[in-house]
Amino acid sequence: GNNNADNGAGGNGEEGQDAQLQGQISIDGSSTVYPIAEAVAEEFMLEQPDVKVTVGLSGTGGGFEKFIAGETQMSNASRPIKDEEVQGLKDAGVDYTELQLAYDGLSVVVNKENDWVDQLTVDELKKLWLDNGKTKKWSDIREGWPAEEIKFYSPGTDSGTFDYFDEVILDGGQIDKSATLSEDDNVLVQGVTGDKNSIGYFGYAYYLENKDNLKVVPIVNGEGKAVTPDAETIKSGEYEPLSRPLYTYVSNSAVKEDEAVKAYTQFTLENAAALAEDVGYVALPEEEYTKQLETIEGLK
Amino acid sequence: MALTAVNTTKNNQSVQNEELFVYNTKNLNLWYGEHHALKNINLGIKEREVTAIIGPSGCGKSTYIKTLNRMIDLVPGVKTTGQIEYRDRDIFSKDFLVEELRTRVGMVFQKPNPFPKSIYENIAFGLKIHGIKNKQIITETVEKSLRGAALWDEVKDRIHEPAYGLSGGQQQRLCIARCLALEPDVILMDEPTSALDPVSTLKVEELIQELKEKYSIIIVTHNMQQAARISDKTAFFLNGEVVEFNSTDTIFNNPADSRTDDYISGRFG
Amino acid sequence: MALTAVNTTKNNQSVQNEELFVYNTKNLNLWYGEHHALKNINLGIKEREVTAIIGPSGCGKSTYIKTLNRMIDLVPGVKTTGQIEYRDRDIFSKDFLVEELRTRVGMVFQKPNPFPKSIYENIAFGLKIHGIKNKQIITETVEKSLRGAALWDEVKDRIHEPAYGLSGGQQQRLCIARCLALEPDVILMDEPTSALDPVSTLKVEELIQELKEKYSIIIVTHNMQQAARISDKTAFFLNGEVVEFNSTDTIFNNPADSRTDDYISGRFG
Amino acid sequence: MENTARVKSEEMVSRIDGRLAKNKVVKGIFLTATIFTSIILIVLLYRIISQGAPYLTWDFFQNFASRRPEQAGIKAAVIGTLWMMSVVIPTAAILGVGTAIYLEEYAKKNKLTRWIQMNISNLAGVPSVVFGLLGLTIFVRVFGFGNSILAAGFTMALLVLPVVIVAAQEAIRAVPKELKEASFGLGATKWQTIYRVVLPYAIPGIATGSILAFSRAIGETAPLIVVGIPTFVAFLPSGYLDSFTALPMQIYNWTSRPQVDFHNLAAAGIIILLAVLILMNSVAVWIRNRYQAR
Amino acid sequence: MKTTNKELSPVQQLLEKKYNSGFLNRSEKIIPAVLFLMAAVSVLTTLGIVLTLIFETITFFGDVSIVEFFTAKEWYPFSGTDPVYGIWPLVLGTLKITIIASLFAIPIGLAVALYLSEYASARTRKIMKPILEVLAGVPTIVYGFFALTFITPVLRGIFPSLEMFNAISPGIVVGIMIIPTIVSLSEDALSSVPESVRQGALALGSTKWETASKVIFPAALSGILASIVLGVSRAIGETMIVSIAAGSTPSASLDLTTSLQTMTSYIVQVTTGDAGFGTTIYYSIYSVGFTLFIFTLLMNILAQFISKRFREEY
Ligand SMILES: Nc1ncnc2c1ncn2[C@@H]1O[C@H](COP(=O)(O)OP(=O)(O)OP(=O)(O)O)[C@@H](O)[C@H]1O
Ligand SMILES: Nc1ncnc2c1ncn2[C@@H]1O[C@H](COP(=O)(O)OP(=O)(O)OP(=O)(O)O)[C@@H](O)[C@H]1O
Ligand SMILES: [Mg+2]
Ligand SMILES: [Mg+2]
Repeated sequence: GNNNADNGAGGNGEEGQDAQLQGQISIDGSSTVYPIAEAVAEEFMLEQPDVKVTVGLSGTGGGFEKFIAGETQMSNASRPIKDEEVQGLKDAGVDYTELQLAYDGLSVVVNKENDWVDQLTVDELKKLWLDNGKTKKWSDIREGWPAEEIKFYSPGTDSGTFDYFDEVILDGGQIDKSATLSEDDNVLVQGVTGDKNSIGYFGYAYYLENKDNLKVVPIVNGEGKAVTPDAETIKSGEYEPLSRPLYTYVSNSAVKEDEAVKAYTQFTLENAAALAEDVGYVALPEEEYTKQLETIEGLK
Repeated sequence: MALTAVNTTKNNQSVQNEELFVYNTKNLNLWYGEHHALKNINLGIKEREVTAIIGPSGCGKSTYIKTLNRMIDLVPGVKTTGQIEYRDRDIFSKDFLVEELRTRVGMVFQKPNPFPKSIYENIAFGLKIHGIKNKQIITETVEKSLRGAALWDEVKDRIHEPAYGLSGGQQQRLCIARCLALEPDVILMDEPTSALDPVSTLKVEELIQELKEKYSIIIVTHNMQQAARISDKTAFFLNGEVVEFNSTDTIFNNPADSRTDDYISGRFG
Repeated sequence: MALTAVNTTKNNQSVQNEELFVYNTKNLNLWYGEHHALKNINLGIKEREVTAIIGPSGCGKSTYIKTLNRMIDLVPGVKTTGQIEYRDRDIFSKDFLVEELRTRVGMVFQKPNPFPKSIYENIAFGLKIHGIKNKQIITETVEKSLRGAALWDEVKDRIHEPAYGLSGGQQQRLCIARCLALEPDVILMDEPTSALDPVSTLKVEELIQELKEKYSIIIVTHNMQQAARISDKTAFFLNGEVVEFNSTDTIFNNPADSRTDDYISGRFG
Repeated sequence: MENTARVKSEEMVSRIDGRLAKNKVVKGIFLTATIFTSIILIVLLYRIISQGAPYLTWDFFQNFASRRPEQAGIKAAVIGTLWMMSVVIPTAAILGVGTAIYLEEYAKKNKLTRWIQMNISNLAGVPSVVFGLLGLTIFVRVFGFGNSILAAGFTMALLVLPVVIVAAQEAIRAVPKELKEASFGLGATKWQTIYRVVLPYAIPGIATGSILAFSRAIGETAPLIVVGIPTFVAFLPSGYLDSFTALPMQIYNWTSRPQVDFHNLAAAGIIILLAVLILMNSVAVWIRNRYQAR
Repeated sequence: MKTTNKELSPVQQLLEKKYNSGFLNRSEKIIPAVLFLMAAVSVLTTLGIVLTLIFETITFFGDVSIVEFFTAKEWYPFSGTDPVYGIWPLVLGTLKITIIASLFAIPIGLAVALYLSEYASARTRKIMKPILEVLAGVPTIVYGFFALTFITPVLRGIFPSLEMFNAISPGIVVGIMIIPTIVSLSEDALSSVPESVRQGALALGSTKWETASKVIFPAALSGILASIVLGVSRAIGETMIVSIAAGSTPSASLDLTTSLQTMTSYIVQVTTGDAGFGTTIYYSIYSVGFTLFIFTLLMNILAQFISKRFREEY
């Protein structure tokens, strides 16, 4: 990173338009965060064509591996960093800053022909998904529901989505062992669409794209209100506990030493809100971005 | 001697004095694409005779003999007109299956082409595909055929070894044996002895003499002496045409066409 | 005639009456694995003579001739003892590169083996690998060699067409031409005419007579007449041994060994 | 005895109908299998083409990736794949044919050779993901190529190498020994014989087998993911140590996006990928015809 | 005629010069060494793979007992409470897919190869082979979605009890994917059997089928086996199709109608997923990779053994 910008770090949220930066920025990590990162990179390169940004999708863990090895300056994550990774970064001497970019609302969906499920509580969700060693029927969950065997569709156990669901719904317990797991949310969409007695959950964007073929289930939140996921309810925090933040981790030294990385990080925070919504995620409240921007400014 | 051979023809056929053709070729023409390789061939081949086909390289001998059992079908782009009758059946007709034709008409090729199998399996092959499963019959036939091809003594201790370990000459004799195993009606031979030494050649020639008691044999040869020694009739081919076809005696001693004479006496070129 | 040939040897060699050997084989033994294929061969082959090697199939003729230019090296598991000298140089010695040996000693094989290239390229091949790039020399040599092999007239219009389009006989003559192109000192021929018709055979035989003015020729043949016609010396092989080696006249008319007599007169079996 | 012979012959002939019927049935089965396979493949292709064809606009070729499907293009991936293949093909072809020549023509038939041989055919079966792990360790890290064209190209070359070797060996083995003899007989050295006789004769076979292998390299995703090839690259590489992206990465990413438009773009990407394959195959067919010996 | 050595033809003069200038160029000696080095690359590759896998595998077995790895009947590495690492369900998943794919692809592949080499016209062959070769390069994700969105619904139409994710549909599609490999390489092996051998059989009155099955096929057997081994290896190593269409549920049941996970799809799941770097799960992929490696090794040893027994020279 040799670059020549001197005023690229305007604190007012406007980029230094006259400064043409150069350099290379490598970003890798979660495929869930990828669409946002791609959008940011795309926009950024319109303004700074000489900064070559690349975005990969090696998964959160794979991204951290590269981040630790110093091969990337930014690492996308669909879950908070894990202890092992913190340790790895420490051993490698990499200081980092955690940034939140957007929310994803995990959407619980059932088949279009399912006319009995109107809403679910967290407890019901837990009862549904937690493994009890037996096959479950709808009637086991709530009286009056049909005595048909439930088919479960869940993101792969190695995904941040699963991790989050497991944590907030199952308290880290074992997911129903009969559940069909798949790495690809599109594949889950297919599964739920094809099975009348199915239930599944996945990222909000996937529900949004397929809402004509699926029925989304309102989830009863802490205040006892059944909430359907949408941009409003996710952003406001009303849709809980199933909305989760998406992260990116940036190397402090890269920000400090490389004007391009710094400019890029600021650009990310300034534009994440709009771009996230563009690709099907939900923006954080405005002040979250401002706060994080200040943190970056502080990295001198 | 040639004439006596004709007279030995068995009288299980009703009309004895009528010409008895195993093969009757009528106005046969053949093209390889544009190349007119056989021109208006007319040949009647008698039962239980040895018919030799001679002629310079490239004159169409192999082509003709391959047409007789329709091996020529395998060459793409070949066109034929005219007729060939095998025992009064049109070999090009739909009703006459090539498989039947080729079972009745054995063939020995110019280049030895044993199967990549053991010596035994090479000979048993023909029997097996024709549904003969009796082990004893097969083993007997293998021995008989190998003896017939003057090969038995050389290979009897290793008939279960790969045929490709044999020398060129041995391989060719194996191919003859393979063909004999099916005891065909007619045997086509395309220079069968060109890879054999005189001793084996002699044996095969003797064999041919013996075989003609039972079979009709058509043999392509470059060896004039051989043609003279073993054949009853000789056809002389030149540039895809039959210049002369007559008893071997006549062809060699009193040819009608001067070109035949030239070729036979080595003046031809 | 055989003796006159020897006398035509030019006197650019100092000692004229000393035996002048191009090849001198001393106590050669050869095994294919366990199989003892050549047994204690001793043969002196004179310059500018045609030496014929005859013997029944499997007696080791091809093996011997392949040893002379060390083509036998290509067969795995072959073991030799004894010595072969080519113009007083031990062909098995490290100093004598097989490539040089094989360039000086041409070879024509039993089965025609043209390269899958054009006729022209087949003959140019040898020149090119030896670094001869001059187009004019190549073209001249191609024509000369084809003429030498009595093939020019037949192929002159299509020398840039694939060699595989030629008939068997034509292919073999092409292989002879290919070998002639390098103008070797000695030419080894393993039944070179067994795939040729008499006319071509005659031409090749004439050619051999002509070539021996310049080259020494060793020829394996099954054709006794051929050996008698063209060779000065004849070696009779049997079961891997040299039974008799003498002037062709002597071998054919007055053999010392009764087995030779038996073989030549066709009584052998 | 004469009689038994005749009877035998008639008996044989009498069985011909049955054998022919069998032949016909078998041929029918084979033909059905061929048609069945063709139909499946046609369905597969039809689905891809009908889905992707409308998206094959000029912009699609001209644009880099974008979050907006209507603006997204495949330029970086196509160019990147071509760059990568320009590493894979020569590397794998030279190493593969070289190894095959060594094994077929030079190596003694001893334990070491057999062991090398064994090792090659085993490598052919090692899953591509594992090659990805290898590439990551060796090329990206140890050699320090980073996630560059060179690193990915070498990884892919190693992945396809065993197939190229095996194909080349088979082709070399199929060269008639008479031809080699002819060449040696003219005093050609071993290498001249190999170079001028064996290789030209074997090239059609080598080309066929290698094309299969190279096709595989073009379509492989897993090793690229593991090596860490980025997906979003909005510039063209200018050297072999530059970052790049490749067609399967882009396609893979598009298929996993929620928006249907991206799925259609993926189909369009697949069409491009097939077009690249067809181009490569045409080259192979051309080589095959040019050198066709038989 | 020209009889003395003094009157050499131009060709002889040039050759004579060559003899005197030393016949061999150095390349004859260097080339074998260079070629040997090339051959060494593939050995080094194996070595690299083994080393890459083995260190991380050892780390993994520091956390998980090797006995559990081979004897436990469950594979639940993600369970927060008590992760179980028993490789069997993954092996079983791989076996299911491989067997179904082989049962589907080997007969069909060989049938197509035999059709093309023994029955079809030269033109058909010329058209079909390149097409098949192109299809061999279709990215496997495409086959994956083909399985999920086409084959599975078709099969479910016939067998309603079939689940959305199952072994049969991806098994068949993996089979479809390896058919081009088997066809193309087998066809090469079949058509390299010399024509004269084919003629020998036909001249004895054998039908095409008899010629093909009794002579050509055995003669080409070693090449055919090689193509099958390669195809089956690809089936074992196939990742994307299985990840997409078979689900990712490690299952120890023999049921073919339910979701499963293979060794490869587990590796890809973890490498593309969000598991933490340096965790036991992360190292587990190396142990699975190593198992997979041993697996393909065993299969190859078997194939070598078979091919040695059936090799016919021609
Ligand atoms: N497959 C083919 N395609 C085109 N032309 C061919 C083919 N086979 C043979 N010919 C040509 O047809 C003519 C006759 O060939 P054929 O092989 O019948 O000759 P032949 O008399 O058997 O010669 P030889 O004595 O050399 O075996 C030759 O000119 C030959 O070049
Ligand atoms: N590569 C080989 N391996 C083992 N044995 C062989 C090999 N080549 C030839 N032989 C054997 O060595 C002996 C001599 O064979 P050779 O080919 O020299 O005979 P030949 O005299 O040329 O016969 P022909 O007249 O049939 O060509 C034969 O018994 C043969 O079976
Ligand atoms: Mg012929
Ligand atoms: Mg011989």
